[in-house]
Amino acid sequence: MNKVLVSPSPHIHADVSTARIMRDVVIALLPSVVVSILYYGWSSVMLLAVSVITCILVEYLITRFLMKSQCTISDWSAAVTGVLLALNLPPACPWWVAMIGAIFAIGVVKMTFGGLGQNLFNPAIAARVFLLVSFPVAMTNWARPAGFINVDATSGATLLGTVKEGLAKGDSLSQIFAANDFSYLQTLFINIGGSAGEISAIAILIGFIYLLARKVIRPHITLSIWATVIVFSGIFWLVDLLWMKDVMIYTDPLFNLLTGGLLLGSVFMATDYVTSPMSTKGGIVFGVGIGLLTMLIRYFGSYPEGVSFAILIMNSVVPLINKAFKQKKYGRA
Amino acid sequence: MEYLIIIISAIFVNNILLAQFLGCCPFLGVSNKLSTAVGMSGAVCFVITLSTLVTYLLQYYVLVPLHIEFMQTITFILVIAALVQMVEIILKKISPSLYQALGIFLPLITTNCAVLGIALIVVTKEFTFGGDPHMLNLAESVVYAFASSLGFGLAMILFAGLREQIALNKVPKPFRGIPIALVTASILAMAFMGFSGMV
Amino acid sequence: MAIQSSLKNMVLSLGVICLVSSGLLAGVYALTKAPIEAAAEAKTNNAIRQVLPEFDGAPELKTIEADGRTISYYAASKGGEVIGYAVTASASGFSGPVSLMVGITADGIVYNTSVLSQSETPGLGAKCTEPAFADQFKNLNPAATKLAVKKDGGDIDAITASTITSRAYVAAVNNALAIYETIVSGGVPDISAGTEAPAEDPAAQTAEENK
Amino acid sequence: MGKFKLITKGLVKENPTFVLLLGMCPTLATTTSAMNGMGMGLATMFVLVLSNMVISATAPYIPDKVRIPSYIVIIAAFVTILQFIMQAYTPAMYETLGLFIPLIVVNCIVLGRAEAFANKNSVIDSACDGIGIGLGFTMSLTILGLVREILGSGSAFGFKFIEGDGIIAFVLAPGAFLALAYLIVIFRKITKIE
Amino acid sequence: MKKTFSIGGVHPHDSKIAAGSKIETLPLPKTVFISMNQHLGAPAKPTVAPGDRVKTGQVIGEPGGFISAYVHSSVTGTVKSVGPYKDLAGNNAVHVEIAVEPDEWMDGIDTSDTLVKEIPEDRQFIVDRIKNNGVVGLGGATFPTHVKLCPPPEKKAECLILNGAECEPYLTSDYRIMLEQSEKIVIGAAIMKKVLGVSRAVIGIEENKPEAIVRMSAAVASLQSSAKGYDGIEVMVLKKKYPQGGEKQLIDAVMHRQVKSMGLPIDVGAVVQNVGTSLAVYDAVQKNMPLITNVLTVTGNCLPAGRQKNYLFRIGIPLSFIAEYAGGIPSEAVKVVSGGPMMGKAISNMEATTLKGSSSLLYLTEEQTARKPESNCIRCGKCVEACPMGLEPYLLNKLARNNMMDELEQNAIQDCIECGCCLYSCPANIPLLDVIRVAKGEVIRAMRARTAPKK
Amino acid sequence: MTTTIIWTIVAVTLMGLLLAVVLYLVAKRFKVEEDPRIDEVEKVMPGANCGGCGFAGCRAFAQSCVEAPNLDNNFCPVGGNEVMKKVAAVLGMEVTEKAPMVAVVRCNGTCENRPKTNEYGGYQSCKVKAALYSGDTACPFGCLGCGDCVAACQFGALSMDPVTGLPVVDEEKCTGCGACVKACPKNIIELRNKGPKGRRVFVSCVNKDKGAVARKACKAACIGCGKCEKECPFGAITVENNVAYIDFNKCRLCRKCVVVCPTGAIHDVNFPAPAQKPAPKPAASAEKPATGKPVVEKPAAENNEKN
Amino acid sequence: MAKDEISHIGKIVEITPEMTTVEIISSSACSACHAKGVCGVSEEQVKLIGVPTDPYTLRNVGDEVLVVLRRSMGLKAVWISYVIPLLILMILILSLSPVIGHEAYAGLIAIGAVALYYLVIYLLRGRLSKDFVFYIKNKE
Ligand SMILES: Cc1cc2nc3c(=O)[nH]c(=O)nc-3n(C[C@H](O)[C@H](O)[C@H](O)COP(=O)(O)O)c2cc1C
Ligand SMILES: Cc1cc2nc3c(=O)[nH]c(=O)nc-3n(C[C@H](O)[C@H](O)[C@H](O)COP(=O)(O)O)c2cc1C
Ligand SMILES: Cc1cc2nc3c(=O)[nH]c(=O)nc-3n(C[C@H](O)[C@H](O)[C@H](O)COP(=O)(O)O)c2cc1C
Ligand SMILES: Cc1cc2nc3c(=O)[nH]c(=O)nc-3n(C[C@H](O)[C@H](O)[C@H](O)CO)c2cc1C
Ligand code: SF4
Ligand code: SF4
Ligand code: SF4
Ligand code: SF4
Ligand code: FES
Repeated sequence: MNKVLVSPSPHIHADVSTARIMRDVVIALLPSVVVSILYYGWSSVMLLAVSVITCILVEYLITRFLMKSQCTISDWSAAVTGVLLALNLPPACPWWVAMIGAIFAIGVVKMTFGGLGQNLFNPAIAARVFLLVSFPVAMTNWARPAGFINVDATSGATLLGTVKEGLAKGDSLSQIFAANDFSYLQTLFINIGGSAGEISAIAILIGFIYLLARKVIRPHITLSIWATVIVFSGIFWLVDLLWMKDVMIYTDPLFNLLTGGLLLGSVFMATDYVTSPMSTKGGIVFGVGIGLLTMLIRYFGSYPEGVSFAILIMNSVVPLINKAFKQKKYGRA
Repeated sequence: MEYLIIIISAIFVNNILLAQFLGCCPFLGVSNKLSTAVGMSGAVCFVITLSTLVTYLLQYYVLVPLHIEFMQTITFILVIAALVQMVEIILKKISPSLYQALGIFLPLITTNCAVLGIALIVVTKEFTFGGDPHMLNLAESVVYAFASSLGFGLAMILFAGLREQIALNKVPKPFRGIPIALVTASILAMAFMGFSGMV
Repeated sequence: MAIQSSLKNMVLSLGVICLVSSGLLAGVYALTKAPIEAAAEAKTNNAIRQVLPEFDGAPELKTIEADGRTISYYAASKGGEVIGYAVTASASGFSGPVSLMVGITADGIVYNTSVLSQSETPGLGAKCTEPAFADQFKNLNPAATKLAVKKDGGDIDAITASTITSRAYVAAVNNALAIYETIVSGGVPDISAGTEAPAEDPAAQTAEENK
Repeated sequence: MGKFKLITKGLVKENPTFVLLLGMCPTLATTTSAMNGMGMGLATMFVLVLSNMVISATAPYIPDKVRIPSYIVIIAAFVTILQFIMQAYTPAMYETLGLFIPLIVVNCIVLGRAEAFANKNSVIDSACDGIGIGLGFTMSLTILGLVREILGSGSAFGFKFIEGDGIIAFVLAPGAFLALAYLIVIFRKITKIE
Repeated sequence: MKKTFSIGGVHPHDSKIAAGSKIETLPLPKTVFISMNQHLGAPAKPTVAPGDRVKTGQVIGEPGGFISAYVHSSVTGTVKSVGPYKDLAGNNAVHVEIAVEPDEWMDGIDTSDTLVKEIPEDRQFIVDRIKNNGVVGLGGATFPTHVKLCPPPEKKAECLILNGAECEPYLTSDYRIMLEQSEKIVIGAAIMKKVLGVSRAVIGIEENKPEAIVRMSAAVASLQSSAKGYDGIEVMVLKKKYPQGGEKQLIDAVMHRQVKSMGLPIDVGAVVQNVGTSLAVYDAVQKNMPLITNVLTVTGNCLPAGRQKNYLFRIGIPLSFIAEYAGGIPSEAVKVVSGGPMMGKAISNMEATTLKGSSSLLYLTEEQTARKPESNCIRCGKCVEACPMGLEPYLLNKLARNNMMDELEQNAIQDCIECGCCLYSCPANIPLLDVIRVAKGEVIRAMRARTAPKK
Repeated sequence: MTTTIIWTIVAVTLMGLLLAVVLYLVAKRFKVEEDPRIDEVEKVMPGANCGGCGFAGCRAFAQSCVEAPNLDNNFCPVGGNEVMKKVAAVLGMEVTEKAPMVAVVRCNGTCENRPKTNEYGGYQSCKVKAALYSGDTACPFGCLGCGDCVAACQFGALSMDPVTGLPVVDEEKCTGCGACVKACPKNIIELRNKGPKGRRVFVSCVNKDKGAVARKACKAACIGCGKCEKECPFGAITVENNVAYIDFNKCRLCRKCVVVCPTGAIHDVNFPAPAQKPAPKPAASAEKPATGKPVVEKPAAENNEKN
Repeated sequence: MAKDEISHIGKIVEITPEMTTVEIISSSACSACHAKGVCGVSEEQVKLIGVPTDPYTLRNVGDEVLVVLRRSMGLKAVWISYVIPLLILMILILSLSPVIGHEAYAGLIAIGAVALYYLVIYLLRGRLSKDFVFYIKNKE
């Protein structure tokens, strides 16, 4: 016995670590990353690189020179933020927008609160919203850069945007869909028009399954978001379908589920540990809140896409949810 | 329907705190504890709504007929101050124990930008709720005041929750206290922009 | 503090303070009343001068009945001849009314527009005051130009990311034109036509949606 | 305390915005540009100096119980006078600052100074104090406005130095909170005042 | 459906590598040190002085209070000293030092091997025997057993639960006695059942000990068929999940009842006893044998297979002697733990002696046991999911570090059973339990002070 | 115009009068009077709100000063006599000067004197460590070295010496508030009279083990041999439980005990180094507090330079 | 301190066999603010609270104690004194203004109704005071 170690119990530890969890999230994001690079080519590579490198660099510089604390970049969380931010940007957006977003995400939203685990808002989402508010033009420019494989998708605009625009013009859904030859198959595999990470529902779902299998996340938040979106849009859609068949203005549930950032947001962003509630019940409330707000913003707001705002708003309710919905305690009513 | 628009607009879209910056002092000062924030919100709602009602009447039935609209500022602030004090006296008179309970629970309510601000907005600003720009009538004014104060309460309560959580975290030293509260408010304001265009 | 807080003292001192300050106020009011009115008038006149070609003297404030409402406008004349009308008109923008002064020459050309008040978002809708956008309405012939933003099939370039404001601006100009029509026709103007829309007028639908 | 010191302490040591954190509403609301910030600052200073002087002169004759209401009346009177003057001579600024001019009445800086300083000090000292604090407030609002204008619109005091827009968020509400937060931190770092 | 408790829990690898080793009897050293502080509650008061000669089984310490127990000499010999001696945590405690001579048993102790199945009728006689023979709980807390068996009259016991969960990894002593002494354990259970006047006794065993389940079931069956007083005893198979053996969890698993906060098992009609305690009860009642031996596992991944041992030891043998006898401490080991890896105590002083409750010498390597540097809580909720009491360890940790006593109490820190599940599962390596344990102590102290009768 | 002016005056005055009446009623209902002197006293307080005085904070202390008939029972350890004089001046009362106190670390188990026997791997907190076991050395009484005391000190007067592993008190900064005393689970820190010119003599050990055991654990331990007790001409030293204690009220700083102690457990601080020409040396203590270090170990040269 | 209590520091000013009177200082919203020392507006009011005397504890005039109230009672107090009148106000105005021709009357009636409401709870004050029972705890 060369040295004697003494510490309080327990003396063993499960094989888990923050870095491993975060690495798993990055792995789960890989399918979406690959698809986005395939479809959007170098511009997507560029966004990813700028975003990830800036995130890591900012975290490094802040921990090193401003906080003078232990450097935390090795825990991979900055990388997760970087990848998610890049996947949330329009593929044609200029690199400096990604850079400002990354600086905001890490520098403002994460580090000012004390770094990993201390932030109240999801850094990638907050940064995306910040960019959306700050650079409305760049952030809604859905032009389609050339990718490594070519898909013939005619329009660059997002489906949700197209629908909203069309409705504003007074067209009905059927006209809009006809004009844009929309198909569900398309959204499942290649949802061209939209953020880099939203292209393929399948890629996101693969990541979801991976995260579940690795027990990184539990499904309750994601599923409750989906359920809420389906129920909410289902009601509007059915009412529309039954009574206003000709001038339908509410899109169907599947459309709402598959388009826009809903899948990406519900799988990767709403599930962020740091900014979601602790208990299962709380998580479900959180998910329902996100689903509702998303649909409200989509239907009635001026932004075509509501997931980011919904998540950010619900982030601010998390402390209250954590207070109201606690884990069931042993031996207490 | 029009009231609904006013309510949504005042609570979410044009939140008095997060979009119009009225009542920042209590927002930053009293929002440390959740329970106080909740109580405070209830009380502030009443004060704001009542003040707006009274100043509305004052504006349209005293100042305007007398052609002294320019006395708005001074008369409003006096009336509001008197009103707040009067409510306290009345409560005290009504039931000392009730009054005592409030005293333990709440800080005193003093007038602040929010109270005077809403009273002034109502009589000076044109709104477009439900169509053409117009001045609000009494019912609309009261609903607007009530909804604004609800928005104030909502922001206070959310913020109190967030701050209770911040209090447990290791915020870097220079940011402790007000700066981190402001950063939080900033992101909260950004989140609320998601409601924009809803009315 | 030297003075005791008795009822008499309190009432007295506060009374005196009120008396004095209200007196002072009334005085200053009397003094500034004229300049304030002048400033307000100057503002209107400036706006009118900006939106109409050169004219003589002060523009004439006129009113016209429409829909039971009274609408006021300014008629400017040069050499005794009416050369144009300045009409105020507004429409709902993104965060409140966008209110314009629209100058229309006697021959029905929109000479120029000027924003009287707006509360649109700085950096977005607030850009409607900038020449890049507003100059599209200089010397505009409503007969030759389709008064609607491009998105709605018109000829006006919207401010980037601020279609709502742009629509409001266009709608306000259309309103002004409608008023002008009534003025020249002497009949009852169809104000609602501006806002409530012949169905093909897309600008109107925005206004509708905003309700 | 020397008059000079009375004036300068408001700039740094007792800076109403960065150190005392008073009058947050106008600070946040009116600083969309440097000019607006400065306008608000000067307007507040006007009321502050005059009310400080009047209050210090009348303080001995005001019973304690009506102290605050008396101050409110005095301050409100000056605010209304300010409104008249601005309406008459700077109508554009008056419109921009809008609601926040009458709200000077409830600005804690004005009332706070009346309570904490003017009612115990001589007229001259109170005037100096008002000038000092007012300058401090004006300075901070101008700086805040400048920062937001530069970042948000790419211009300074109205002079545009980049094409197009800046980071629009800084002209909007979130930017106001954010810029103030960071300025406070920077101010704390530079002056080492807690 | 195998039963288990309803909230939380974790699944560490069970590592029962010493399970196959038969219990061997450990020889005696030259000197033993018998602690007067071997049980929960007041330490015993020594009744011998240096120079006294004592026999095996002779009382050398008497209870120092209501919750306290007798201590007996585990050897025959001469008392060399009575005074402070360092325990395994390096703190001073009163020990009696005895120079060992060949065994000479006290009169009245039955040292034979015959199995006595008949249960004495007189309950007071049983309780006295248990008390006089210094029986304490061997499940970890060493709570004096006679106190537990005499609940206040207003509280009615309904079910005796024998705790054979042994949910801690590595430990195999309970397992071995269940294999080798199954009848005695069942008889012990029947005795306690009798004392408590309950009709039901459940022996809870985790599914990872199939042989023990078989043997214990067989023992129950054979005793039920061959003697009286064994009705209502059953073996219950439990799912493997830590901390199944925690009494609150076991009660939940077996009876589907939950002990309320700060309550005792008896409040829900349960009495939980470890299987080793049951064995000690058998010895004390049927053989008048004081509690001077226990079984201890010497184990650890760094020990070669042949050196994994289960020893029957006499209380008071220095740990270093056992380690030496068992082949020395392996060089890879950096930590020696007395007890399991989840709840055991790290030993800083190998010269300390074995106690009634000693259950293992567990050698852990640096890789297995060294704490990794703490990082920020990522609020992953793994600790919340793991906590068998439904607490929020991450929150308790933060509150404790901010000294927020009221909030700690509101968040039920006093309910923590110190099982270590939270720290075990935290990916950020936050020393949750370290912090919680101390804060819990303070909160409970404050609560006691509050409820203490007013002067 | 005139009517407007008249109405202005009438309206505002009426409203003002209304307010005056309301306020009068308010004033009658709620008697506000907090003694204004409380504010004044609070102003001279250090404002640390440390609670060292035994009150909830500076204001509570100020309040109690104002209400108390005299200041005998109120003392602000942080501000010391200076502040108490100011308080007295505000209130027109007398103060009895209190001897200033300073925190003293009574353990000299440096890494050198007290070899480590194991390595502690848990949460770095003396409280947690003390609850677990005796510590990572053979001495179960000595400093655990996790610095709970350092964290407790609001005034930055304590720091861990990385070489010795023991906390060091900066006499200049220490206010004698006692927060560290409460924080230390081993009761190692004691508040002692600062002494004339900061000179004091104390036993830097709390080990209650028998001499041999103690000695084995730590070279600098007090072994309870009693030599100092016999040597002290003033009866200031008592040996109990194998450890000596010097009563600072009786100690006359003769330093005889220091010389006889076989382990060097008795420390004298701020004395001129032995065999040096007597000279006051206040600067030395400011630069490098001698507490916790036997004076004999102090490099004499350094002291000279400071002189 | 258990979960649902709120407490406030106060000082005993009077003790009779039935009633212990405690003085608490209630400060305005502003005074929770950081700049309290500089800004004088942060009003403080002394409020007196009567608490039934506990015969078993010895307390003296001048003791600092905690006055404790059940938290739900605090919220209830807010509810009774502010929220209910607020609702009355809102409902009346909304329902009356379309009915009554002149909106000013609707406004005045609403204010009158609030006054009436206060009168009613004034009449019920006996019942109320039973609800709001305080007790005293030692500080710390
Ligand atoms: C904070 C914020 C402020 C906005 N301000 C305006 C505005 O002033 N004018 C406007 O037309 N739209 C405004 N918008 C709406 C969006 O920019 C919206 O996307 C746009 O009106 C429609 O997009 P488009 O113009 O590209 O069609 C604002 C949105 C937000 C979130
Ligand atoms: C003060 C005290 C009184 C106890 N009284 C009883 C009792 O009356 N009945 C009982 O069954 N257990 C009693 N216990 C024992 C506990 O319930 C528990 O069994 C013991 O602490 C060991 O539990 P553990 O090994 O799970 O830690 C008592 C424990 C303590 C600390
Ligand atoms: C987390 C935890 C785990 C435990 N695991 C076991 C166990 O595996 N086996 C056991 O007999 N006792 C275990 N105990 C102790 C029991 O709670 C309980 O004290 C014991 O079974 C009572 O019996 P005794 O008085 O005979 O010791 C554990 C206690 C705790 C708190
Ligand atoms: C399941 C999971 C989801 C995450 N989602 C996000 C995310 O949406 N945005 C982000 O910035 N970081 C995300 N992270 C990384 C990390 O939690 C985040 O950076 C913290 O919020 C920083 O404190 C995620 C991590 C995990 C484990
Ligand atoms: S040690 Fe306590 S807090 Fe941690 S999991 Fe176990 S019971 Fe829960
Ligand atoms: S397991 Fe660790 S990181 Fe996860 S919530 Fe608990 S304390 Fe935080
Ligand atoms: S060293 Fe101790 S006594 Fe001295 S100031 Fe610090 S905490 Fe107070
Ligand atoms: S003196 Fe006490 S508190 Fe300070 S480090 Fe040593 S043991 Fe810890
Ligand atoms: S400035 Fe204080 S509330 Fe607005």
